[in-house]
Amino acid sequence: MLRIRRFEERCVELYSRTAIRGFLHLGIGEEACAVGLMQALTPADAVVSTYREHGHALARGIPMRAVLAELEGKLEGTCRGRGGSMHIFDSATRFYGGNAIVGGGLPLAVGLALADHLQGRQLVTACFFGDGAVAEGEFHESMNLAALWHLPVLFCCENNLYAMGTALARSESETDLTLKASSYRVASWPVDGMDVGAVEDAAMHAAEAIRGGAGPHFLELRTYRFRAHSMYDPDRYRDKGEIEGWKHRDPIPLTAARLSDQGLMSDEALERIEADIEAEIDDAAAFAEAGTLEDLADLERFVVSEAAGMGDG
Amino acid sequence: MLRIRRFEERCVELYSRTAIRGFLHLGIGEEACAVGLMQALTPADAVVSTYREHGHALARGIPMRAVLAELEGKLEGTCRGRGGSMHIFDSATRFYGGNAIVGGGLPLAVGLALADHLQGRQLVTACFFGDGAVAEGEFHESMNLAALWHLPVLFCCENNLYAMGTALARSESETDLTLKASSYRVASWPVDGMDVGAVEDAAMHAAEAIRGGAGPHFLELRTYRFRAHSMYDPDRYRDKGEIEGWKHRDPIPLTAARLSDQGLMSDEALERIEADIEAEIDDAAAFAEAGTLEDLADLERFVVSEAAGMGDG
Amino acid sequence: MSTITYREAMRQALRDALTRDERVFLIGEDVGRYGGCYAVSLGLLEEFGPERIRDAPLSESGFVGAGIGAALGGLRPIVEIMTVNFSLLALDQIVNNAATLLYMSGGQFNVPLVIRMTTGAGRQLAAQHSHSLEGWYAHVPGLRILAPATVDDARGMLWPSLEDPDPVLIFEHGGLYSSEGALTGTDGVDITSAAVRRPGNDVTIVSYGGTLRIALSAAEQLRGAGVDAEVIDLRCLRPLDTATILASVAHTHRAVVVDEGWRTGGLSAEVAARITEEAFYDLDAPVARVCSAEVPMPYAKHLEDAALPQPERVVAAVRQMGG
Amino acid sequence: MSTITYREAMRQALRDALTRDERVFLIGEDVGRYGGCYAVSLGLLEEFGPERIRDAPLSESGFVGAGIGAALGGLRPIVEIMTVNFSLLALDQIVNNAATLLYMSGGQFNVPLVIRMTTGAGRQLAAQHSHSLEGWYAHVPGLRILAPATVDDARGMLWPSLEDPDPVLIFEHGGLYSSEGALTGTDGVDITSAAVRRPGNDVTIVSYGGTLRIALSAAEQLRGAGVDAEVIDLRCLRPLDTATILASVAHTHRAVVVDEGWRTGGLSAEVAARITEEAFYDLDAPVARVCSAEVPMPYAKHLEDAALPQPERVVAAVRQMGG
Ligand SMILES: Cc1ncc(C[n+]2csc(CCOP(=O)(O)OP(=O)(O)O)c2C)c(N)n1
Ligand SMILES: Cc1ncc(C[n+]2csc(CCOP(=O)(O)OP(=O)(O)O)c2C)c(N)n1
Ligand SMILES: [Mg+2]
Ligand SMILES: [Mg+2]
Repeated sequence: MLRIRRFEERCVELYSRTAIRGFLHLGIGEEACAVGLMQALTPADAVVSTYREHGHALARGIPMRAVLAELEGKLEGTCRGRGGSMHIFDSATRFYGGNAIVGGGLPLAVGLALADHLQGRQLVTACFFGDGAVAEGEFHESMNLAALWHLPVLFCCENNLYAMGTALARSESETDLTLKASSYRVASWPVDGMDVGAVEDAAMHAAEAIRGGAGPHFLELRTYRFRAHSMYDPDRYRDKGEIEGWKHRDPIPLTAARLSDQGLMSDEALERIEADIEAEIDDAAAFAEAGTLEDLADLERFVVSEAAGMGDG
Repeated sequence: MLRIRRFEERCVELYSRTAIRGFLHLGIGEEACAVGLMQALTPADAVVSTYREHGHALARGIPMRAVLAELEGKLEGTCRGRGGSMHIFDSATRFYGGNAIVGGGLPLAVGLALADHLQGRQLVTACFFGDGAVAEGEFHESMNLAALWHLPVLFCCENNLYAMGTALARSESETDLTLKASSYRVASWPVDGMDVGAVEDAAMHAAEAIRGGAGPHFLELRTYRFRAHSMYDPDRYRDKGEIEGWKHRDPIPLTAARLSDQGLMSDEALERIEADIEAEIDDAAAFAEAGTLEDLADLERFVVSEAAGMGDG
Repeated sequence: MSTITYREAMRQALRDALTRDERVFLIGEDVGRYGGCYAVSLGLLEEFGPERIRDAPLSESGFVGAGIGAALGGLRPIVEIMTVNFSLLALDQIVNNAATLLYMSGGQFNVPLVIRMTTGAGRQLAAQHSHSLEGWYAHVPGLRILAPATVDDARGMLWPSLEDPDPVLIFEHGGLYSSEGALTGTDGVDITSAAVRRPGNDVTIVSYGGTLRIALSAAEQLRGAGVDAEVIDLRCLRPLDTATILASVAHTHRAVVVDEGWRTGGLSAEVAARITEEAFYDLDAPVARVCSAEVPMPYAKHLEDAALPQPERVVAAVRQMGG
Repeated sequence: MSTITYREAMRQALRDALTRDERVFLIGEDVGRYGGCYAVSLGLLEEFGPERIRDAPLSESGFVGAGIGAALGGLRPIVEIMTVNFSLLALDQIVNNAATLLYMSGGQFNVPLVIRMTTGAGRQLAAQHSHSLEGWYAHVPGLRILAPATVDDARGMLWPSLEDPDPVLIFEHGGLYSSEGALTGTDGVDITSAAVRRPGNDVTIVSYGGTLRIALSAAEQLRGAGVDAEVIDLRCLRPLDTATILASVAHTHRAVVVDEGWRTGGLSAEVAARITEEAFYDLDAPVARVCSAEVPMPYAKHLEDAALPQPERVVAAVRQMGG
């Protein structure tokens, strides 16, 4: 979690230095969701994410160098600089993006799970989305399809209580999202998304059930974003007190305190971890900065597959 | 109900004589839904319907002549022959179609109710749709909007157990549709859609609550269509026994029997009604047949409003 | 050489693909139990079972997106959208995922997906069931758009589409299913080029899908009047085979495009613009367009007929250009 | 004469409309509490309250359809779709209901609705957030499509759009919001015709919305090279004001269309086709098109710049036609 937090903090710096551009959505405050969830997945499982996906990408094991190079639009990035912050993809870890259409990834997850199901693979597709996405028709269609066909999808709703400036209560007539899941006969439970252990336990439990053939599961990860929606957002719609209140539940100090209480981590160890992380980030930043730009002649590459050789346009 | 039944039986004849063309969807077996429901509406209320809407149109009070002329593509039809069977509209009765996109009418109903709400009118918008429409994203979005904004929509789901050839259980993971409605905090209850009295009671109850400001309501009208989905449908997907079973619950003989048991209708009276209906249908058929065709020069009329005078294309 | 309906040709193509490749499956509304809205997949459920002939609930965005995901997951889905009219509900998935994932992922994730749908008007189905929107799809980079107009193409286009590593959309004109033709082969056909369906010298009539019949009928009428028309069937609407069109125009010096879509901003505009860009000095007259009237399609037959391109209107357009 | 941003001009237009007509209300994602994704509606919630500045959940089809229904019910809704990219989710409602109800109902139900949305690329938002799909909407009979390119149009187009009894879509280019200009009036402007933004004699450059700046900048560069370009701003993309374009071409004999949409099947094809159809014998060269590269928009700046129309590409196109 600390690694993700520090990485995103560096992103803010890089954004103000204009090394990163476009939309940048940070998951600061929500790291426990990404980290806890990924514990339950095997390398062969699949992940579908959103535009707020740095944490998911790093926790899934995509090299930080490639992620940062992508954010800086470099050829060495995960997507050769074509995707940017909202579109990180990685075939090695079966990370299917990075989707900037709210709700747009949900049907993909259903299909990935269908492919596993039809090919007899005992895999899980974890699909992240926000509380805002629940209002979209694609949420509804995807929940129903997954449930109807008993597909191995783990729906991971990161409920941070806001969709941009719209609070959940102004977006949903029923704000208990687990009840919604139940209406599709999808097993669901709420999870403290600020507690990495709780997320891990719930994800393990759900993933196991899914692998055992119990069909889709839905986790409502109750969390909060400490920063604005994106770098453009002046964050006028939230009470400062509300934000401060949630900061008492910041998963990083909470986890650090727990580990040190249990005697599992000394101050020294923490310092060492901080130092290691800083070194990794420095290395990634240097790598990204030294990265090259895609040749302009390759602008039209990958509109269609190269194997096809049939061209487009 | 008998009037609707006989009307649609005549439609079948007219279809085989090619006076009616295109898609023709009959509500034979489902008449109690239309008739019962309309009892609860005032003339100022609004109705949004589907492509299976002859019954709704007639029960709402649109003249049979205009409906039949529309089905025959005549200028004297409700829509000058531009709409046909799937698109009956009538401003006099606030009948907003006739929609051939499954689920496409639901957001319209939300908007009509919003207009009433914002203009302080105590009206109800009744919105018909089938069990199949429940799987569409637009159902989900519309239910949420109506509930979130406490709008006066009466959602009338005609659950005839099939969407074309797809049985409800192969279309919904949760087949109790009232539970779905509850997940939006929409008050809902199931109704015997073959019992016109039950439909009327439920509709009255719901409409009253809606007028009183209780927000949207959802009625699951459990019904059945005795005939195929459309004139093109060979009806291969249903068991003949199932159809026969439901025919025992045909709302027309049931109602007739009840009325005669209660001494409210003699055989003679029934015969007279049959004769009156036949006369009305004959008259409508003659009217439609004698109808004229829109002038070809008017093909492009009503693409934009005439008042606008700004043209299109 | 056997005669066969277009519907049966499509069905053979489906059966063949399902037999040849275990990864192929068909998904869509009423493709199974009902046998397909236009009876194309009739009998396939019994043959291949419900896992591979998968009935989907009414949720176009959901099951089209699921098809994309399944393609990413290693399968070769054939998604049937009942008609192009309902494809609007799935357009976001097609444009923002299917067409885009390969590029956006820097070449990592291709989407080997086939989407089939019925298109077109002519059966009095009125405004919401009569669209011809294949021109919209032909606007989108990353998609291949096919329009089989003959039984050979109905039979032969599916397999090469499944072999294409990228998404292919096949538009089947609803008025063609019951048409019959001679099937000359069962192998895959070329899905990259247009075909000259009738050679001629005096004018080029460009058509595709449902308008090929109209073009051929117009050509017959023109023959009676001493005009020898060449008829082109585009077959592949994206990428457009401009070379075949230009070769014809270089020869005839005149062209009419026949398109059932609305005229403004339709595929006909692109074909006309391309011809003009590339063959301006070959042209003896501006390229003409015969399209649908710019109205939501009316139900009444006489109005629908008047709204749709007809052979007579093609003939008139040719005569007007002095061809 | 005051100078004002495009954003502020739109906001004034909204405020004015909300003040003038009680039936007007604004609905969309984050139009209220957040102040609008592009801060256009900032402050309006405080001024007009949550009933008239209505935040909608993420459900584009739902709230656009609700806007259509509200228009049927006697109101004058202004629906904001955050960006054109998300409008695909509402396309069915726009095409099959808003554009169609009047015709389908035989003239009974008009839909007095305004839909506003941001369009265009240029801010490194990548493939799913950079579409220019107004050309698609301009294909649909029954819709009026506007593209304000100046602060006067941003300020003046909304009110006449609300007075139009039929649906009007307003496309605001995201790159324009912070641009400044002199506001010459606050009355409604004409929403039916194109404007000549720079008179000239040697070549006609047709542009609209976000490409007007590019056209004007190209015209400046051309002036240095002794070419006197006339720049047209289409303003209304449907119905197209063909007369203004033709009058210009009759005079200059050459035309380039600059469009941020993809080239194949885009609005540029229609403009080129119309010019050629109507002014074939006036033209000294085929109409040229400068459009976006046919790729999903890449994130990296150098790639995005290369994909988008630039003044230099317009200049090159003009020079190539010997203009
Ligand atoms: C279909 C669609 N509509 C609108 C947007 C603009 N938008 C981007 S993020 C966002 C809020 C999403 O909220 P939520 O799903 O809760 O995710 P969070 O940002 O809180 O992680 C909105 C409205 C979009 N990207 N896609
Ligand atoms: C969006 C959309 N998808 C598919 C269709 C084709 N279609 C027409 S009716 C129908 C079944 C609808 O079933 P249901 O909602 O239960 O209504 P019913 O016909 O039973 O009255 C289908 C699939 C359509 N018209 N619209
Ligand atoms: Mg959120
Ligand atoms: Mg049904």
